[in-house]
Amino acid sequence: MQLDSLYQEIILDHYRSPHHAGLAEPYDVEVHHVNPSCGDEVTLRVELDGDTVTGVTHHSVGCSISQAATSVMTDLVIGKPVAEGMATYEEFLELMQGRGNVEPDEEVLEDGVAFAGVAQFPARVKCALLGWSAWRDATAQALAAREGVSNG
Amino acid sequence: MQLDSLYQEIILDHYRSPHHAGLAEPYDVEVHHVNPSCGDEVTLRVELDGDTVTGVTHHSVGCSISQAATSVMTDLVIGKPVAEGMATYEEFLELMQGRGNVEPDEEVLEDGVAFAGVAQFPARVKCALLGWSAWRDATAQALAAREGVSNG
Amino acid sequence: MTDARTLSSPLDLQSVRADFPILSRELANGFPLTYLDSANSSQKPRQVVQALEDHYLRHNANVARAMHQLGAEATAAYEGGRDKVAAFIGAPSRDEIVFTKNASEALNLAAHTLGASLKPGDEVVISEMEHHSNIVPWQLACERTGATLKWFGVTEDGRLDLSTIDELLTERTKVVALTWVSNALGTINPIADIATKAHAVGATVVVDASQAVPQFPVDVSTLGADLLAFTGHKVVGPTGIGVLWGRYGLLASLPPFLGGGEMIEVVRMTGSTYAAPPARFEAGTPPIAQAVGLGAAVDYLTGIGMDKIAAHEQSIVEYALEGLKTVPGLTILGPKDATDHGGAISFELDGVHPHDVATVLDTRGIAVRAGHHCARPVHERFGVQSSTRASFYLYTTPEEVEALVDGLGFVRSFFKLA
Amino acid sequence: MTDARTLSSPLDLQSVRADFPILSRELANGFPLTYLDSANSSQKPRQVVQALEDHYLRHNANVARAMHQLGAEATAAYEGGRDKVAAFIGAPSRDEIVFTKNASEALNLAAHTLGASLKPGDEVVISEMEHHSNIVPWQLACERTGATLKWFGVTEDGRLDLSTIDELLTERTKVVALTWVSNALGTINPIADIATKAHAVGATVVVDASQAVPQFPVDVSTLGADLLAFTGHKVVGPTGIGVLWGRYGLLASLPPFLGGGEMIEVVRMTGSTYAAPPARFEAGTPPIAQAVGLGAAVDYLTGIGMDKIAAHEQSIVEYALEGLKTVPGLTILGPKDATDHGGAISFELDGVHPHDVATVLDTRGIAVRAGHHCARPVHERFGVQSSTRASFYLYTTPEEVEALVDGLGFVRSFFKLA
Ligand SMILES: Cc1ncc(COP(=O)(O)O)c(C=O)c1O
Ligand SMILES: Cc1ncc(COP(=O)(O)O)c(C=O)c1O
Repeated sequence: MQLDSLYQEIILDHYRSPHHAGLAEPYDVEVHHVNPSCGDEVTLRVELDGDTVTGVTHHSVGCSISQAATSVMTDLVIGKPVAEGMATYEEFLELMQGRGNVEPDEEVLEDGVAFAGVAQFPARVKCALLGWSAWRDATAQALAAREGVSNG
Repeated sequence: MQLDSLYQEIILDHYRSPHHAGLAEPYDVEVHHVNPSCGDEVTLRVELDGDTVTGVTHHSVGCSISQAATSVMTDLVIGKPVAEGMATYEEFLELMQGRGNVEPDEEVLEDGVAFAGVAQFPARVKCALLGWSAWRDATAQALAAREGVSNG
Repeated sequence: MTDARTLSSPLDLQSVRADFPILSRELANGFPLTYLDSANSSQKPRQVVQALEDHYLRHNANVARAMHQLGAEATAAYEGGRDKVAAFIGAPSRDEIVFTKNASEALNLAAHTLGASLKPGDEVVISEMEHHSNIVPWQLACERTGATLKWFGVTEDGRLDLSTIDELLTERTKVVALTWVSNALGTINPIADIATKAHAVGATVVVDASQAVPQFPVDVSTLGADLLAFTGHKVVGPTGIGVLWGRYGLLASLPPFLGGGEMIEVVRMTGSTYAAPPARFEAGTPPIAQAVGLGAAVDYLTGIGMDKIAAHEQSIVEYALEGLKTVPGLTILGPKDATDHGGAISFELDGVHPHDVATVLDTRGIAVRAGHHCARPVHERFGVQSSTRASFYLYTTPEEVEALVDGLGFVRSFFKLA
Repeated sequence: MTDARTLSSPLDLQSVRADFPILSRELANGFPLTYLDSANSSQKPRQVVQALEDHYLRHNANVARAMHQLGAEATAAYEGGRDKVAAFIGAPSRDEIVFTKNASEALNLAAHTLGASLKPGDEVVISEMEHHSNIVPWQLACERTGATLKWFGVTEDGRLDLSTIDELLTERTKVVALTWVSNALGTINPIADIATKAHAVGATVVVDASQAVPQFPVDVSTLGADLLAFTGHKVVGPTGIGVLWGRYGLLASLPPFLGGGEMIEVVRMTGSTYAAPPARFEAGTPPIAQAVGLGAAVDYLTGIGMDKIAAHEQSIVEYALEGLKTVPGLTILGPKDATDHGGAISFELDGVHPHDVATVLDTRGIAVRAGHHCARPVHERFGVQSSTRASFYLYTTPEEVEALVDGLGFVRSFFKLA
């Protein structure tokens, strides 16, 4: 349980100036996710163009880990196909649940590798996943809504 | 825990031919009491004349202890002032809760002394009290109803 | 002494019994304990009590909300209990396991949350052999909503009367709530078949598995139930915990039941939103240590093997049915042979009230249950007010069954029937 | 190290701490445990765990319904727990003690049963400083019945805002449900005075005493409450048990809540009648071992002396308030002096999110809580999303408070604020 492995400089940087913060127009879907056990909240908007994530913006209230993780997530998914974003999520999830035994792939996770230390603080894993769960939910809703339209 | 102290001959006699069994007319109040944990049931009717218990009849379904205790109770209260019956109840209750350390007074409890052994079987104490609780409830209701009339 | 017969059981009973210290207790008058009341509550192995002790003295803290090391340990222990229970009953997902305080709360949770969409004209179908905990919640739900309660009858030999099933299950039927194994008769009901018919008319199937989960391997993924309840203290686990399993899609569609900490998403004075299952249904501090103990309990049963426990139960019931049939004046309530028969047998003894049977047996250290066993309607069905019940578990020996049979002989002679 | 100050406490802390083995645990990196999260859940003394162990391994059986020797022992043990709890809170009768699974169930029981007679136009009054468990049940009851939820606000210094009491409490007010001690702010509320006013308009008074019963002597016979809830795990007792105390006359007038075994009188398929309190409200197998453990817990506290525990809490809170005021950038939420202040202090540290405060403290073995502590509305009231909370109990030492204060200094330096 080393503090410096949790609070890497990259994390504190994202926390101090989160990327894609502030809710932007236009957007396809907005969701509000909460970590009920601690109260962290994120409001998140996604915009898709076909199968590509064109925009993700957020307004977050929460700890350094949840805010930084949301910020890093936006960098990782914007401009990518939805499927690639989902695959990145799976890899991030594996890292978080690995209790420190998973070697992160910097090619895929970029700044996300800084969260490797979080896996040793089980109580904080949920913080790191909050933004991701909001993005996954919003994206799924956006895809479903489009299907509804194209089928309807 | 001696069986013979529980199942005294007097108890088995009352069980085999309970006194004042069969619901009689007329009556002032009828109550139905149940021992929910084992299912024993008694329907009991009381008739008062002034402050005197003139009639108690019952229909009981239950074990030897509950049926015999109800039978003995009718003998103890019929023809007596309500207050005396209540006092007898208190004495019987003390015996039941005494865990075998209370010496019963045969003058007061008559056949009821046979239940002294029940006090050593905590699970059966409720059985011995079922008929008494029905009688006390019915009598209280009868008195209350009369007050209501004389005041009203 | 009855003639010695043989029992074929896959269990090493002596080593099983060594795990349960209470079974070596000596009772009044020097009699050893003969515990034949496991359908009421099972005994606990040392392993379960040690898990509780270790948890309280080394890892105790509140869960979820606590962010410190002890909190993480307690959370892992509590959620580990959920994982173990999920695996034990074959739940496709750990999030399908809701911890309650007992089976009764689980069934009330089902009746309240399914009840929220009931209306006059709707029907709820139960049976005459239910435990009160699977009757009263539905009576109350029907009172609240104006829905109608219907029920399967019971045949003379103690089976569900399925001859009326096509009249009973109609498009008005919204819920079918049935016990898998009757705690009073021992009957094992054909849940999967009934569930298929219930689903065909669009009803939700609730199974009271309080007497099933202790006795044989359960796989909810193939059973056909939508919700299933059982209780910790009957599976060698602690009191104070029960389980409601539910198909995730169904759970996610149900409204909350109890409100409070942990079950919420956002609380504002003007209104609140609720967490996803299972948290939605776990208001307040959950039975943390009890989930740890229940986890240890199912680990223990799995270690022994639920298939072996089922085989043992089957043998011992057969053995007991045979033995009881030798007692003059004894009538068995419910199925008289061991086919589809769980580990409980209720009976009447001519001329002696069940409480008196139980008390006389108790003076010889033999613990059985007397009364209606929280199943008054099925007793009424058979025209009796109460019965005596002997019930068996993985630690029950043939010698204990012999002690019962001999004890019943003594009861008869004590009451001058023999 | 902060300058050593003195604490005047009537407790022999070393001997108290010796009863709680977990307090000598070593955590990660060799730090000893500094447990400052007792308002979340208290630690357990050996005596409580031994009572559980002895019960499970020697006296375990179901209660009430079991007529054998073990059943009698288990029943005496369970009902003995009820006697002890009744005496502990000054209940005039043991029948006024209902065992639930936690305080949240007790409050839901109150909201459901009192809720049964609410109708549109009726009002329920709570406060902005309630725990979610005393908010959500009333929100749900109002949704079910069409009654209106109102609430006391909270003043800038964290007290109930009683300036609006005469507008709030009117003849429309049917229920006033308030916390005695705020788990978030530590505020002790003047329950007796408010109860008098509430009774004057004919309202029923429900008190959430979850943080009160652990901390000072409670006498329900003089308090003025009609119903009062608390939870076992915060009074050094087990998880899985809570208590609802109620005036007997009121309890007897309330409809049942959960249905099932034990709470009934007669069950027929066509309808059921219900037992008298407390059984009416205890459906299913109750938390038997937990009641035994809770009995041992209140015995333990009584042995130490609740008056001494209250005096110790008072000293340690005063000590902690002083210490925390020396930390730069620290703002205390709620009352800033020790008058009418329970053993919990929440605070903000400028520039560091509470979760980060808690995590950094945790790496030094210091366990505090971060978040909204299941009291989101009062955080919103103060314009914050969350806070850090340190809470104390009979085993808390001044050295632990010093460790917290030093730890907060380290937090500031770690985040480069100092
Ligand atoms: C003031 C208050 N009320 C209610 C509760 C709920 O108690 P439980 O979680 O045991 O139901 C708590 C503790 O969490 C509390 O602090
Ligand atoms: C068939 C059945 N259902 C429900 C229950 C209720 O379980 P609990 O008392 O643990 O709530 C029992 C046991 O008492 C039972 O045997």
